[in-house]
Amino acid sequence: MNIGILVKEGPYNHQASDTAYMFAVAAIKRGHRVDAVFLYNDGVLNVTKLMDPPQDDRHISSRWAQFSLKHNTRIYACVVASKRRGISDDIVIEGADITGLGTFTEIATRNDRLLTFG
Amino acid sequence: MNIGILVKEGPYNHQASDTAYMFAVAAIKRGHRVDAVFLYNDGVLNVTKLMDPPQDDRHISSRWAQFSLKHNTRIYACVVASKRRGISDDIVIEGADITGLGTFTEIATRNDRLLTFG
Amino acid sequence: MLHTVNKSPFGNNTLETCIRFAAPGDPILLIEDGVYAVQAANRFASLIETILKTNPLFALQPDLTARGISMIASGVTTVDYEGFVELVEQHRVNSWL
Amino acid sequence: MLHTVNKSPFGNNTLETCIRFAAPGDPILLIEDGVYAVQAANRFASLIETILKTNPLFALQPDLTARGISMIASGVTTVDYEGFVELVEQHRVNSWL
Amino acid sequence: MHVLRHAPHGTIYSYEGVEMILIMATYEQDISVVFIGDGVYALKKGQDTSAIGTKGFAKTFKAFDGYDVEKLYVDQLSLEERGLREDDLVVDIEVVSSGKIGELMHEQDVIIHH
Amino acid sequence: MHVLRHAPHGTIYSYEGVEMILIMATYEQDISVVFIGDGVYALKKGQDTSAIGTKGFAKTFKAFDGYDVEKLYVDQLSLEERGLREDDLVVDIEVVSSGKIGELMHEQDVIIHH
Repeated sequence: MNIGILVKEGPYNHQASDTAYMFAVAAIKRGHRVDAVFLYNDGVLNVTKLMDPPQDDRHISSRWAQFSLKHNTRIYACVVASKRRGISDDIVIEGADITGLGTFTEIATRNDRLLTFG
Repeated sequence: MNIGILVKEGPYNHQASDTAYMFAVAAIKRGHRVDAVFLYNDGVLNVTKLMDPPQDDRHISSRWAQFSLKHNTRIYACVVASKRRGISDDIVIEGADITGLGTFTEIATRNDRLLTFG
Repeated sequence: MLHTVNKSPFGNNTLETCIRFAAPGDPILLIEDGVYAVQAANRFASLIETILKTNPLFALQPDLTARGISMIASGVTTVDYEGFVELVEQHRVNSWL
Repeated sequence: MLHTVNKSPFGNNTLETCIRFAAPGDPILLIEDGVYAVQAANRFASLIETILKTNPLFALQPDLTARGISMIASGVTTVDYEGFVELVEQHRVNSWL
Repeated sequence: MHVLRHAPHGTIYSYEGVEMILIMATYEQDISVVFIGDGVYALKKGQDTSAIGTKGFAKTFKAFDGYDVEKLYVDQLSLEERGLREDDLVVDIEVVSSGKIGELMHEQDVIIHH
Repeated sequence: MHVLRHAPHGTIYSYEGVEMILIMATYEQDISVVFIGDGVYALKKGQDTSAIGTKGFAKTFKAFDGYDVEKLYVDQLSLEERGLREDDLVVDIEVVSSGKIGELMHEQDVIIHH
């Protein structure tokens, strides 16, 4: 199966990004492809490379960057939502792009499933 | 009266920052002093200077920067909460500082009132 | 002590929780989505009536206007941001989130 | 169609809303704070019983473990993240937030 | 299908939901929009956000027609609980039962809650 | 007074609330902590977050004593609704009525909800 994921809440403050990640890992394990992760609302905050959590905690944006590289999954942040919240190309992790909702429309239509976490 | 304000949610996603701002303006109008605004949880996102909302919308971090300058109100973002969410000195507006919760302890104790918006 | 409530009573139990702990006579100020509680003839009409027997109830007019709420439960007082400040002058604050 | 619910039923009406719109037979999967609904002997015990008459109810084990919930309402099936994926293989998804 | 369930103004979910709907409509998606719970408040007539400083968007619903977003449904019970009637709303919209909305949901490939 | 009202793990409010409490305690503030609603779940025994990848903090409550944070109160009704009893909790804590918590609140200069 091809799977698209939509994340609507920010890192650490909500579990959404963690659940999306765990689900994505399990989907890969079961032989599926995670086509793309699209970030909306505060979800766009998941890809700032400036985040610097305590050492004994997970690093949410690095985790997505590694997942993207390993599984060829593109991470997209909505441009309008990003601009509101101060997410710009300069501070975005490798593997992620800031893009329009047209990209999300394609993700929602071309995949077998779309899951939302928020 | 001396007033301290605590903001616990991020800009645009929640009205908290708008209400805090409107309250602060009204408090000044009634002759009070707004000693400091402390940002916690996603509230720390209120002071990124990278935010770039649509032209016909309010610019939340600039608005706080101007308020800070005009009324000599210091804006503080909690350092641990900021690190988790990718807020660092490099991207913070004029008038705001990233600081520890010790600063908040002082704000909570030295003022006549503490209001929380979240 | 002034209590503020900023969540809609339909999706969230904040108002009901606040009431359970507020002392009789404590003013309660509804702000942001909290003001939906006092729209006339909604599901919370009788709860609002009950609250008013023991506690003065205020709603922030700018938030009512923003939401297009013009008919509100009788007995509820509306205030603007300066009225909010006046309430804060008179009371310490307990902001329920 | 698989419904997921991620909010605690105590603070938030998401589970009740989901049930109102789910078709009989649709599986419902509780995740994150949603799993608090199925802790045995809580206020929602009878609601859970009612749901189970028409809909299979699942709860995500990692979220139960994280929250220290070991006793759950009988009739509820626990799944891990791979079980979550299996449910998604079988059904389109309606994620209630 | 897009489902609006949050009240406007207190949080941005409905507003950014509407932004998403309008963009997706330009890509000629067959879009339906359902208003449930506090989401129905987004449709309330007479909203004026100028005094709270946020951006209003009730007028946007009137533009839906121009974007060919015509399948709008509002949940009857949600209106009733809030003491609202059809003519309290900014657009003509089909008021339907929970059962009908449930049926519509069942036909969808993709459902997004805002 | 700090009031914990959110469930742990689904959102960060209780966790960052506890971080705030511990720091404020080092400044020798006279601190009381009240658990209401879903906030009582933070105290549940046997929590293990390793499988969801987030940071647990239930053990932190055992450290409260060392920081002289000793005035802990849990709302009785909140426990009851959740089918929880005193010995389901990680620390010895005073279970009190809503009325008692209301009285304590009334004595406070500053109340922070998390």
